[in-house]
Amino acid sequence: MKVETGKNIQVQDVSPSGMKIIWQEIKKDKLAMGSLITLAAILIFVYGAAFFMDAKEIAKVDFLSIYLEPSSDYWLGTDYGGRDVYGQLIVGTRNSFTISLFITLFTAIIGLSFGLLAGYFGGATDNVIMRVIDFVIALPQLMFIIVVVTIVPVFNVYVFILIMTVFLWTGKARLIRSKALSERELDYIHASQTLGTPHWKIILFQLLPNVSSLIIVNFILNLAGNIGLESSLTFLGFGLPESTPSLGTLISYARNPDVLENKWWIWVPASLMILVLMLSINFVGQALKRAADARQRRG
Amino acid sequence: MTLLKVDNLKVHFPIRGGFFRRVVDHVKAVDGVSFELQQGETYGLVGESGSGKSTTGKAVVKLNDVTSGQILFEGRDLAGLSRKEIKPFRKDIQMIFQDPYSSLNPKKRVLDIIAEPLRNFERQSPAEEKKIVQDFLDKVGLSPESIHKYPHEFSGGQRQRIGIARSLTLKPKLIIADEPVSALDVSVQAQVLNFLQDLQQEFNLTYLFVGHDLGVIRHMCDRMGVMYRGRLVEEGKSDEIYENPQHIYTKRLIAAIPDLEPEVRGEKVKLRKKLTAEYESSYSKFFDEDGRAYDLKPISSTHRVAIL
Amino acid sequence: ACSDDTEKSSTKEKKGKAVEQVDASKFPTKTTNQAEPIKGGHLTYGLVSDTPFEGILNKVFYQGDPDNQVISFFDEDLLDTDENYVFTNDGAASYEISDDHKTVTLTIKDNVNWQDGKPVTGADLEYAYLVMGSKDYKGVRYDEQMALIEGMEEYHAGKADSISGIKVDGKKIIFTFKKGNPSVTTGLWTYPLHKEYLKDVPIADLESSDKIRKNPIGFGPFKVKKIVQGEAVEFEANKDYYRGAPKLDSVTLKVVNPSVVVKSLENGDLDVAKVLAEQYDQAKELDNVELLGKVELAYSYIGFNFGQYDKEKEENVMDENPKFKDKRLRQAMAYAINNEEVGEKMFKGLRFPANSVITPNFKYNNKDLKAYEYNPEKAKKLLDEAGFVDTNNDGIREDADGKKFKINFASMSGSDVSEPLARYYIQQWEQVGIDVELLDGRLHEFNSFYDLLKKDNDDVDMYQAAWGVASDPDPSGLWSRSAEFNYTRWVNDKNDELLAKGISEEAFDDQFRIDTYNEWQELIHDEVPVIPTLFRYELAGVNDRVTGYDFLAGRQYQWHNVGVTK
Amino acid sequence: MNKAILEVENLTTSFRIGNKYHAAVDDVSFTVNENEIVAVVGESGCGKSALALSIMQLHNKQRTKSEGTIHYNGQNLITLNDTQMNKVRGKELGMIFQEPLTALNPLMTIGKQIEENLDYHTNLSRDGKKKRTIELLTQVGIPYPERTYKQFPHELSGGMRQRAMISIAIACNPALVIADEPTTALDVTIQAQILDLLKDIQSRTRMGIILITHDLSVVAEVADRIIVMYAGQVVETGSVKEIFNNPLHPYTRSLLNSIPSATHEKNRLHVIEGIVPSIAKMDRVGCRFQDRIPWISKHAHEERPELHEVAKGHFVRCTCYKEFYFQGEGDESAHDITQSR
Amino acid sequence: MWKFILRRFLVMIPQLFLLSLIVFMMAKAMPGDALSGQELNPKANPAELERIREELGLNDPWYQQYARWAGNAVQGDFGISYTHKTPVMDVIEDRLWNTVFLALVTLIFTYMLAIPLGILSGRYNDTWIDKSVTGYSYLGFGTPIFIFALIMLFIFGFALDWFPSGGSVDSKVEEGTFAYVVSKINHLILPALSTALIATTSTIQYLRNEIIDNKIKDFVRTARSKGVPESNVYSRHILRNSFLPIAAFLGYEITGLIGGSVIIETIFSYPGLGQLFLSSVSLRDFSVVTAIVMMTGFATLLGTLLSDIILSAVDPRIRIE
Ligand SMILES: Nc1ncnc2c1ncn2[C@@H]1O[C@H](COP(=O)(O)OP(=O)(O)OP(=O)(O)O)[C@@H](O)[C@H]1O
Ligand SMILES: Nc1ncnc2c1ncn2[C@@H]1O[C@H](COP(=O)(O)OP(=O)(O)OP(=O)(O)O)[C@@H](O)[C@H]1O
Ligand SMILES: [Mg+2]
Ligand SMILES: [Mg+2]
Repeated sequence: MKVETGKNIQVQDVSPSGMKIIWQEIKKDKLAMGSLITLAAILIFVYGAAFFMDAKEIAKVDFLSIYLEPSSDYWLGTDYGGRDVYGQLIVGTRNSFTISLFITLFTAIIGLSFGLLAGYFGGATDNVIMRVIDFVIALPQLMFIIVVVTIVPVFNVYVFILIMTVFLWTGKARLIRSKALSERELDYIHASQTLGTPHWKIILFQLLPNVSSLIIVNFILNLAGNIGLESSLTFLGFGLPESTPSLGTLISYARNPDVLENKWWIWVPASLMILVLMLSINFVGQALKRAADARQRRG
Repeated sequence: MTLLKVDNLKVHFPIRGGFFRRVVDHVKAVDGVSFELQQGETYGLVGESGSGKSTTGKAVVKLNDVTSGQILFEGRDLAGLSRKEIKPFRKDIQMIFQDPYSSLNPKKRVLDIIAEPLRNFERQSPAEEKKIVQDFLDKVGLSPESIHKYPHEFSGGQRQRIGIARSLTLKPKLIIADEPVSALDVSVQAQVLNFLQDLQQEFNLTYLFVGHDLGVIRHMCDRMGVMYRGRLVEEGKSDEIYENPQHIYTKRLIAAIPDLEPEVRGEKVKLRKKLTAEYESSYSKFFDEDGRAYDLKPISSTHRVAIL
Repeated sequence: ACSDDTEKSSTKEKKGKAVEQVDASKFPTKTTNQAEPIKGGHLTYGLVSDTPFEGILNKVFYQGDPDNQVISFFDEDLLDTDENYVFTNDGAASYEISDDHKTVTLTIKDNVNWQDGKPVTGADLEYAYLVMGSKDYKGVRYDEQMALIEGMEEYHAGKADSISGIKVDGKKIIFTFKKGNPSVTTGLWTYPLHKEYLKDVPIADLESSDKIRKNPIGFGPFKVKKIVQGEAVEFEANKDYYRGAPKLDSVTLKVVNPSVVVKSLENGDLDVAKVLAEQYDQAKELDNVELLGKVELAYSYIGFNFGQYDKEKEENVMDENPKFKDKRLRQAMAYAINNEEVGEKMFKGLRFPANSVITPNFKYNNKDLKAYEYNPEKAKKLLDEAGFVDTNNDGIREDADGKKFKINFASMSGSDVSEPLARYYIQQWEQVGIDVELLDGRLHEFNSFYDLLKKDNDDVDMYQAAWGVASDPDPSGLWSRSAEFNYTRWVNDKNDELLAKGISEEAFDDQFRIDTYNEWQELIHDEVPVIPTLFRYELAGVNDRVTGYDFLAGRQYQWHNVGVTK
Repeated sequence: MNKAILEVENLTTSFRIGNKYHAAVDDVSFTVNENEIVAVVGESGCGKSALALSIMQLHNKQRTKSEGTIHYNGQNLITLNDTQMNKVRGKELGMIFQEPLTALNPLMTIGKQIEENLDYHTNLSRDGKKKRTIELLTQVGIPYPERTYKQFPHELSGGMRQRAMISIAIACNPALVIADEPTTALDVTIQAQILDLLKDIQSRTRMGIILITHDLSVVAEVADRIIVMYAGQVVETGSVKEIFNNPLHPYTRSLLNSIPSATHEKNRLHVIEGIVPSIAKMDRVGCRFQDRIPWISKHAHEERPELHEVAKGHFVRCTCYKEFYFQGEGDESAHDITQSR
Repeated sequence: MWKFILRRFLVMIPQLFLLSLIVFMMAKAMPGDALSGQELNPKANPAELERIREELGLNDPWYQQYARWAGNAVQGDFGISYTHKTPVMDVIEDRLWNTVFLALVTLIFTYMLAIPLGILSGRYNDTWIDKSVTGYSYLGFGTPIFIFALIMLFIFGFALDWFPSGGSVDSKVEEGTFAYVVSKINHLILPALSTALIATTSTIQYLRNEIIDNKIKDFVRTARSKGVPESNVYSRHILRNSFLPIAAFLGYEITGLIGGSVIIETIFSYPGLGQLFLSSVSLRDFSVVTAIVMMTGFATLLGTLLSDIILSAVDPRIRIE
């Protein structure tokens, strides 16, 4: 039996627009604010510095400076190839972040497209898309990725992003589908239908803006989650080549117990960088999440 | 003049189940409903929750697929039309939704909300469009500056008026109002009801008014139909039905309306008890073995009842 | 942390024989503990591997080296070898080669018995040949040398039920070869199968049978007591071992991950384990562990691509006009790299420049040859001479026709240093003006890498790889015109001739063989179809309570000598 | 005169919003007697639920502040700690919530949820509790109590759920039941049944009932006394007859006039301008209703509006009622209503 | 219920079929084969290798190989592992159990940590307890598991030497004895704990949010209005409802652990499926690779089914008929 919505309407305050709420929420939350600043600082610095750095120089093997401790020449010492860890950290941070960004972006786009289609049309469309998603989810992902990595002839950042995207879009699609499913039952969608608005317009201009906060929050949180993504693959030996240094490359040098125990400068800064990036993105994401959910808002 | 004629309308929703999610049964949400709307009148549909009122209304605007039956709008059958074919009729038939909160896209400004139908049917310059929207806002009693606001910046009643303005922009002939006030506080409800009446006069609108509050229906409607389990059990002039209900379900429904006069409450309790007893004893007079109401039979020129 | 040189010289301890063999030896090969081993001693051996051992505990069938290490505790070949991997008569059997070099007679010693008490007989060794030659056998041990035994090919083809060239007489077994081949003194298969025990199992099922996997019976110093599949094996002493009861009562072999070896040695979890180069720094700091070292039977090299393998003709064919046609170009590339430094710095002295493609632990290694030394000036000069000059002043040399000259270099992933090493080479070549690029921008995983080489992928101009070599010094398998493994596809008449000479009957005369191979090595050195880059040391960490452990090359069967003193 | 069960005096309940406390219930006083139904009416957001929850002491202590006294059975509920209050809640005071689906634990059977009340306030045996539960279910008119006992909330219809909710509230024969919009979610026919049921139970147990609703016709149907609330304050109170026959406060009159009555002619309905101010934005000086009747002169309002007793037991806040008239033609119909009674 | 399960199994068939097809083609697409490794041995005879390839059918077109393989796989025969020379199922069996034990113990640790911490953090949200628990879970979120596991290994496996540093059981103890069980568990603790300490953080957060959500539900207020003491409000109402989604997640969690075992098994040299998978990939032991992927895929499907069944068991609103 359907229950009447009844009269449980609260008289609402005139509330500010989305961006303002987000900004206010971040301002309220010192942690989020600090995180945002930290994040911005790191990114500006890293992208800026990496731009001026000579990638070749960083990758240059130098036997005279193997495993040097941090010094004024090498701020963070060198690795077993005599390569500057600091430079690798900068470029690695940039690479890891860029990878994470693009994976998140592509998964968002794919997940969004399929999620919206499945959610909006429901029925057979939904069924087909959900079966595909179920299938991809049932794949043992890490194992599959390892196999794929061994198959692809060329393995670089783009290929990596592509492979990860293939496996990671499903979660988003599911999330957005369920939101879209509930959203399409709302009368504003019905209204648009009775007003003669074509489906594609409804999906793009009515549905999409209403799942956007969900997407943004999820995007940010995934961005944090995806930063460490390549590190475990690198650890297993299926990561990107060392010529494309990433945070994972530096961290997985710690596989060698000698490095882990005695050469902290190689892996600790990268680990901290991952931690700091993930946390600060995450904190910003949490604040956004609160902003998106009126019930949790602090202000 | 008959604007809308619904003839033996059936809307069945499939229930899926079993091995391959085949359709095993149907919810007969609307199961053979027929009524007519004259130009300029307000026709009410009442009934308890789940009786198929909304489904009927939505079928008319093609939000639901019609299983069988005809929906004749100005003599043309809408039931079998495809999405494309239906588009021209969208201008003529509009809908007002129950919940003013969910029926307006929270992410859109009022301008975009009200202009949406215009953009679908007519090409206008932004300035013209703005002008039209502001005119309508004025008609529904909202200030022209409102176009840049978002729905959440309005009260429930104001929002409902925005929804109404949106449905008016295409100058429809028929408006389906699905419980347009049941989400509103009494005081706000009054505002919207008054306003709907004003518009009807101004634009010579025809309303199909769906509701469960008999006070509201009686207040608004010239004629009404009482629905029960997907079927009409009684139809006629509002007064006829209130003063002289014939079907046992209608009687119970009316007896259940709380009365504003505290003095009569003792009698009403007794009346309700009596009707409950009657309902049980005379069940077969009103329903067949399957519990389905009989077809409507005229008992006067305007009044029809589903009895044996 | 980088100045290991002083460290190394202090551990430098030259021991009699080792010095004769390997001039560059920096490591002791024998434990120094001379104390009397205690009774009932127990030793833990670390099998260094990041994967479990497969558990195919028989030399006829095993595939991975981990299994081989397990086998060496409880089973042996019948013939032992000396430091040059030449058979001796010290082992379970003695051998005799006929004057015409065509028959070899093995006589198994009387007290050599399987661990179930049954004597090891000639029939057991014959059975091994019957199995390996059988159609049902899916292993890879059937090789060219076996095919030289009379009747072996017929048997292998299924045309005969037995091998006519193998005669058994109790503890004696006589092989007859179609032609004499000096490789028999190093490469003859002398590992028997316990026929009595195994004969009921169809050959096709042997490799998966419990008799081989769970309850293997050998005639080595220890008996398998218990196997935890893939992880560990418990051994107990075989008191009836033909060389006398072992000094240890029991041995535990367990798989240890390379990354924890040093730690496990340090805290005494392991008594003996191999130590990887990456952890050398850490290992040499340990007080309770002695590091032993020997030169591995392997060399790394940089190969040039000259052509392809013609499947039809079953031989290698050089291109009409290969990229590396000019010898001077190849030499220049060899001069451009500093292997001395690579070995010292990158491998912490655990690798050293290779002067040849025959490893220095063989007497056949040409001691007179000097490895190409780092000499960029000479490299540039050679390049100039060969016409490789920078015509457009971009710092990169164009080829003799003035066209752009670019080399695709393939290298294999594997150890931590693989990538910097590849980068280093590229860097060095760039310094002399040769544009080299890493194929696909990354290292190739082992399988993909060899897939490229095997299929003669045209994108590979040059590659870096390594060969592990067998105890048989004959290089034909990798160098002959018909060798499929000759991945450079380099063919040369002189080469063919010398290789044939090296395994001719005359080569039973050792000096003749040495001379032949010296000449061959000179040819290679001069022609540079490959640049031999590095030889390597293999290290073992041994707890100082262990006595009698000898890490020297060739000394496989010595576990009965090992004891513990604490 | 029945004896008083609950006496609320000067109750003020404030919520913390940001760093400030804002009163949602502002200085409310009233009494509930035995066998009496006191209705609390008012628009959405006027503080009805806040009042109910204050009596039950169910507000989140960290974010809410209650002042004044709530006398029940010789104790001031506001001063009780949780343990003491738990002895009162469920046993002496029962509560019925508006939305029976969400107010019932979806994972517990109906029987268990009713029994839970008995667990803490009686020492009946297991069988005893079950017997009592079945008895309660029968009492509230559930047709198959044995079966319903084992069912989960989602398996019942709305009316059935509300009946189950009522059995929870009356399980321990409380002296007072607070029903917060018990019928808003229900169809009219079922609403009538539930209201009849409450009356019926009351006639047997003589409990007091506080009925919270926004629907004046429901009040007319069942209540003995009415408290009309506006913006956290009581604006008018009196017996049902008194208020329906002689509504005085402009707010009460406006409310009555805006109801489209099933039993009356099609008139233009009265519209109350504006909306109930939110508690954070509320103007707390002067008459809170004055913004919504701007055509009434400011001077008609008291500076500090107080409740005036205009007849026995009939109180009206502020003096503006004296000068109030409906704007425009609307006042005819208003006249109509008041005259017709 | 049985009908439902049967139907789900029927639906699995096409999924498994598709999975097998993809897995098989991918395995074949990997460069090299099981014999490539032998080619490093200069004494190996290329012609001989070719003969074996032919014999093993490695030279047939892929669809023939697939048909053969699938035909056997349907009967539970995944072929012979080339490197282990024994039926794949035998190779997998021991490892599978090891991995399953590891997953179970990890799961137990995960919940042992998550439940009390999640409850504390949710119940006393915004207090210092909550803040420290949340801080911990953020740290867990940002720490790469392998670094953490390595550090754990070095501290507890070596520096303190409390736990064994590798393997699944001490080779000296007799199978079937009590000591054997103890040894097995002893080997599990460190890897399981390392995973749990990191993996638990998402469960903690999940539980915390569920509790915070449920705390303000209407039925909780109803319970309070009945006079239910606070502790019972939690135990009987809030917690039960909060555990619901977590219980439902159990199935996924187990399969996630089995599928994700690669890293942790590598670090702790724990002979399980993940480690076997890695070595089989590098040795191109296709029959093992495909079998492991198929089994993990199947396990995942079972896990989803399990989750649905659990959910219907704990949530009366979802009934599977
Ligand atoms: N899309 C749908 N799929 C399946 N069943 C449906 C669907 N829409 C409505 N129904 C069912 O059809 C019946 C009639 O529903 P409808 O919404 O028309 O009732 P109503 O009279 O408008 O009730 P209410 O007063 O609660 O709005 C109900 O039993 C409902 O559950
Ligand atoms: N927990 C809370 N925190 C802050 N403000 C609150 C809280 N609960 C209610 N309010 C505010 O207090 C005022 C009174 O709310 P209350 O729920 O009592 O209204 P009501 O009369 O019951 O309305 P309805 O008819 O919609 O149930 C409203 O303005 C509401 O926004
Ligand atoms: Mg409806
Ligand atoms: Mg309320």
